[in-house]
Amino acid sequence: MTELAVPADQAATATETSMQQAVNAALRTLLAEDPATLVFGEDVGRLGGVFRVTDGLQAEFGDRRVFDTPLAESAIIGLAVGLAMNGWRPVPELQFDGFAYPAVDQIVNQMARMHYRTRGAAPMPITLRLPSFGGIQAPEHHGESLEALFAHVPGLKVCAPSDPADAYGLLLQSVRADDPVIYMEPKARYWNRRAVRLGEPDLPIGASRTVREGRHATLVAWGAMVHRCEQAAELAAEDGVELEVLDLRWLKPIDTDGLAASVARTGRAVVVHEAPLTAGLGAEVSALVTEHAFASLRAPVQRVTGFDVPYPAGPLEPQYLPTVDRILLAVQRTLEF
Amino acid sequence: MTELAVPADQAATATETSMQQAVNAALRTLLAEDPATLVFGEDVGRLGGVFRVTDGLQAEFGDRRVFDTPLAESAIIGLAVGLAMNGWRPVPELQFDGFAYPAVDQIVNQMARMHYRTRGAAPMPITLRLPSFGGIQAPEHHGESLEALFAHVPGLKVCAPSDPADAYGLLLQSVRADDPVIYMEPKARYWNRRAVRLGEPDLPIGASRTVREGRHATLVAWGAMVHRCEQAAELAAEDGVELEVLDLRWLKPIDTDGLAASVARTGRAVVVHEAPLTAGLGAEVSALVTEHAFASLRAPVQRVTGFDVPYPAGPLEPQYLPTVDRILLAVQRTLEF
Amino acid sequence: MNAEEAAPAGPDLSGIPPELSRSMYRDMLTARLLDDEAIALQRQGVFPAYVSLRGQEAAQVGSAAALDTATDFAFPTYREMAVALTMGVDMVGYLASHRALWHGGLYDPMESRFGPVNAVVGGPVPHAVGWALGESLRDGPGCAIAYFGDGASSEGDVHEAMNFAGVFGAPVVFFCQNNQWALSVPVEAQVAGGSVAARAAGYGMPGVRVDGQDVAAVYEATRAALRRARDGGGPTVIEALTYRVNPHSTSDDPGRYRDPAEERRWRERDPITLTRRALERAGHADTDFFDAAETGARAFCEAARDGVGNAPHPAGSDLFSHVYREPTEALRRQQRVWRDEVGP
Amino acid sequence: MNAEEAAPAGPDLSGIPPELSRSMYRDMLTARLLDDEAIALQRQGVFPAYVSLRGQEAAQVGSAAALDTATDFAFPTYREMAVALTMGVDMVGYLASHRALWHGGLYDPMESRFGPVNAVVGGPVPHAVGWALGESLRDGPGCAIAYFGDGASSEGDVHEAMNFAGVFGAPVVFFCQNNQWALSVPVEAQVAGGSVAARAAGYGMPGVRVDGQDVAAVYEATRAALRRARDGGGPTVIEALTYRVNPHSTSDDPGRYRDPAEERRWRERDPITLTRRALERAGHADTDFFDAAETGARAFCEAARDGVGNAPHPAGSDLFSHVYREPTEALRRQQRVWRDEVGP
Ligand SMILES: Cc1ncc(C[n+]2csc(CCOP(=O)(O)OP(=O)(O)O)c2C)c(N)n1
Ligand SMILES: Cc1ncc(C[n+]2csc(CCOP(=O)(O)OP(=O)(O)O)c2C)c(N)n1
Ligand SMILES: [Mg+2]
Ligand SMILES: [Mg+2]
Repeated sequence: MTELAVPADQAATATETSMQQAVNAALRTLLAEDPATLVFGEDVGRLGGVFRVTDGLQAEFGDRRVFDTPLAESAIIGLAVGLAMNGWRPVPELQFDGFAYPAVDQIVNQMARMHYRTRGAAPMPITLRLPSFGGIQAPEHHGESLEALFAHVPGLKVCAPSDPADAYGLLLQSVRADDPVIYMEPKARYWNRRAVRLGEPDLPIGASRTVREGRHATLVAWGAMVHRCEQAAELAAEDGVELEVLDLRWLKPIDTDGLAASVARTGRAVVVHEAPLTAGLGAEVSALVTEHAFASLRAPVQRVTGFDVPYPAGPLEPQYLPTVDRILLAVQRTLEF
Repeated sequence: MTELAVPADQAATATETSMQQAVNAALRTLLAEDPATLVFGEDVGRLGGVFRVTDGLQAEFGDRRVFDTPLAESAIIGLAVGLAMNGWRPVPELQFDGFAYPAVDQIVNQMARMHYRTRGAAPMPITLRLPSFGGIQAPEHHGESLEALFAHVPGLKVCAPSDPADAYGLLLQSVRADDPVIYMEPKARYWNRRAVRLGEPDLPIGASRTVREGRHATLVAWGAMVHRCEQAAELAAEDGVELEVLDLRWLKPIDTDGLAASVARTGRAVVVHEAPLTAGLGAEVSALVTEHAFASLRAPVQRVTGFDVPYPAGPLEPQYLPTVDRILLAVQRTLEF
Repeated sequence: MNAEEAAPAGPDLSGIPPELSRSMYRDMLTARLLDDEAIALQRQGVFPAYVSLRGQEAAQVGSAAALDTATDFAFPTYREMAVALTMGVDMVGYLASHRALWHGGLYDPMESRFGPVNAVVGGPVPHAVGWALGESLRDGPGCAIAYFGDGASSEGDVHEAMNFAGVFGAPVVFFCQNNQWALSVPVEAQVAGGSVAARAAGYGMPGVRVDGQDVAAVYEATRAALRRARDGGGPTVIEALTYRVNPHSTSDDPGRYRDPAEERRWRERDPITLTRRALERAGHADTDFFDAAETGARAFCEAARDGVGNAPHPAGSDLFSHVYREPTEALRRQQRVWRDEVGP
Repeated sequence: MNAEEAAPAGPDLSGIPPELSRSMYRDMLTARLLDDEAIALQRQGVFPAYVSLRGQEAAQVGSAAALDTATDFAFPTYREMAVALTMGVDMVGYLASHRALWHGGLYDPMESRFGPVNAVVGGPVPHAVGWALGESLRDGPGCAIAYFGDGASSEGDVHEAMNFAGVFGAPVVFFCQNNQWALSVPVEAQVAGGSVAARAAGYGMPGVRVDGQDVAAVYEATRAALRRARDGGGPTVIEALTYRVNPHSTSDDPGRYRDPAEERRWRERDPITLTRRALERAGHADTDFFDAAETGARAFCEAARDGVGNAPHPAGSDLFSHVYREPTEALRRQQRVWRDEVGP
């Protein structure tokens, strides 16, 4: 399905785990450990979700804990808000990124600020699972990147895993957190397997992860673009350019210190995301880096992003999404600045 | 109503015009010049709008051209999309910023991309008027700043006037444009009068306006914050610091060249907005300035913004909104960097 | 329905325990006086704005009196002051919302089981369904009630909520106060078909229209709906026909859009007068009671007025206190900026 | 309603001009064969995915045949291939959407008066109301028709659209294909009360349930609704009871959620077989006609298949071409980046 080739060193073996399996396993762990946890959404029950992420959960935990809802995104989040106020720990799914838009009012005006509105009286431990981003040649509205929208909303926390281990750990963290979290699953990475151990979260909420160390420039990314940055770093290494790859993981709060520390070492940064350029989260990363590492910064932060156009149909997808080439060109620009 | 005092030099006189009057006059001009123009929304007809911005329009143009709708924001924008496809030029109003959230799906998934989706076949000349921003001690959801959300959406154009003359000119431009435009009216400035001539747009879509020239740093703002920047510049001038004040006017497209040219002269920039800091449009301005004026930049772009908290109730509003003091502190930081 | 069509006899209290009918009267009267105080506070500049419920006291008190405040939960919009009062909410905390001290009010919505003031028309209705579903998932005894207006019924959220409630059989009552106006738009230009109760059939649930000036009828209808919900019978829509006799809010000017004669006609069907007469007719109350009720209400209102007028402003640091239950370092940094540059 | 409850006799064509009944049959058959071709194209990897309308041909063709393609306008979702065909849409351009060449398809929606393919369930329904209102504002003759599913009926947009249509008396037909399933969710877990048509009464408009396998009944119901709308009678809801006999899409696996016996029962009420029998019974068509229809349909489908298979990929620069009608310099700059770093 995905247009990203599985690198040879990650070829599937029997013991390896895909992100889709990792999320499923995390949900199983969470449903088992806390009887207040509920999983619901469109087609998550009997079908097990269009990506089979909730496969088997209804059979295992029953249709009171894992259930299908009618097709209405706003009500799904509204339902979660009411359930949370009655002591539950809801983990709703919205089927695709582009279908989160009908729920934006309930997300922004209700879920994100109910705790604030009630001066902390109303608990709001909701984790919204949102299959996100592009790269799978899907129909319209199935390839959107909403992180900039959500990161701007006070009261929300936002994360996006880039591999199965993080998918597992970040979901445990998100659901156990007593605040609303938007958990964005990169669809394009659902089926890529890695030999990883699924375990407890390794770092606190808000911490980034250095995927690869390097000294000439820092690549900053999240979700599926982390893997693409790794590919770029691999190629650059052949030319002796050592790129650090930082997986932001948390898009709110952003790990400002981690970002600044890396750029303080490398002096250069390139941020990569799928969303359109203007007012994308890359702008925030650029601003933060400039604010916190200005003295070390030897070139303006480069942004390699989708263009300011609606997410296109299949054949145009590779022309829209940041390519390894574009990342390397940006690296070159920053090195030659 | 507004907590911004009317400066003495702008005290009301009989011939002066408020922004509320300017918008009303622009709508009158537009309804008169093009019989395809329609004005509709909640309470815009008989009542003339909660801010009286549409006052008298229904009486003058009839209830086919100016009409009330039921209370449903998503349908208001959906209605506009259908009307546009049938040859009309809709100018819907959503009553307050915070009530645009229920319409986000129709705005993002439909209005913004119908032209693209149909490869240019379907005309989409819709101007969404949105009373916006804070500063009037209003109830919850009546003080939101959605520009970052809208500026991120491919297919939209976004503007925010800061004074009556611009309100008039920008609205003519927005409604005459054959693309969807979000026109954000700063409520806090509705009643401030200026002796201005209401006339044809002076500059093309996307052009910023230099409100005040200066050479030590550039203040960048839009909407009600332009006036606050002017106040800051006034005070700074007393200390011999000459601040340039740039009114962005268009938040998409942003006047990158104008920004870069100003900062190339001043070497320093402070961007001011009401919205929360993280992933606000200030980040985009900061990134653009850094990208296009890095060599001239003598300090990181400073952001003076609302905090990452839900827009607060009345007494906390002055603590949340950027103050003249905070702007001047940022200027000082950038000068001393 | 217009003012005249309603039963002229007024409330029939024969099915209502005398003590309950008296306490409903007391709550209605108190709400009326408190509403007057609130309007006065707005005129004095203490409140930036206020939304009056005058005329809707029977609809609010009658429905709220049917709730079991130990188990049920009410989800208000912004005009439900008399519901709050009836449920025993701290009224200083409630009015604090109108003094703009805190958007959601300063009472504890979880303890009082009366949700925070919510300015999004239609927005809290799905919460009521979620809360109710949550109750039935644990086989709990509680019901939820969602308060919303005729205008709110146009919002997609109300439809989605009703459909969810129907599908899940959730123990929830959709209580629409059809006060004939949504700001400047009359119900006939708002509600296609003219009746919110009539929508219920389309979701396979009962829809009841009730005279919203008749506190007994409202109480009975709500009680029946709650009983049905508690017995596993699922949701009900109740549409209480009433009237917003005052402007939409203190900033509004109804002279622009409606005939004062209509207001006058409805003022004549004042629910408090009707209830008082019914109490007298039923022999449930005498002059002493009415005098005491008025004295008590006045004392209550004065205390609430003084309480809200003297309530301190929130601390500037409260901007940051409740954003998260588990605060982030990023927000703490911003709080430090605030402390250094603005506050405390 | 299940398969058996429907009238076993099949369509009664007595009220339908023979030529029309024949052309409806031709369209249904062509749609069926084209649907098969599309599924094959998906299996061959030409289409990334496809959503089959098999079983819904009578609902789609019968309703579309009632439209006046000179004045009316149809707003589809994503499963309305047979509506497009009946309205004379360029089918290569239509199928291009499924080949992912362009999300909205490559036909001209304004000229064909069949809106772009729209993947947002419920999303286009308010557009139909806007279009219809626009028509009545200029006293035009046209009507709009909105196609949506049983699942879509749960969305707030559908409610808001129906309410708007009722309030404005807009000339629009809400045509719901209740195919019993919304992906994996059966109608009883989706539509509270069980009937989308029953919602209509709550908006003060007629709601009609019609056997969606009966092309004549669908045609008559749609024609009546359009006539009513054209005469100023306002909107109508039509619910055509039909069945999605194939998986939701080529990526779906209905074995996980429904009983194949149910599919089989509905396959036996195949609308094309029923229509063929009815044509024979009515003496509207003979073997020659059926042979010719099949030959014609096959030729049409082969041409469409080859056309869409051979259609060129969109140019990379098309990413930028239609974002605005009045392009911005900012976007032109990005296009230059694209040209330098990616394309053409
Ligand atoms: C979603 C939303 N849209 C618009 C508004 C602005 N607004 C506030 S009250 C009101 C009218 C509400 O009418 P109704 O639901 O009948 O309640 P009432 O005021 O009559 O009690 C409007 C349009 C809002 N608060 N929320
Ligand atoms: C707003 C929205 N939410 C979710 C989806 C994902 N989705 C696509 S089709 C579908 C089921 C639709 O069911 P129905 O409306 O009955 O139409 P049918 O597929 O049966 O024709 C879902 C959930 C979507 N396309 N749009
Ligand atoms: Mg009302
Ligand atoms: Mg269906």
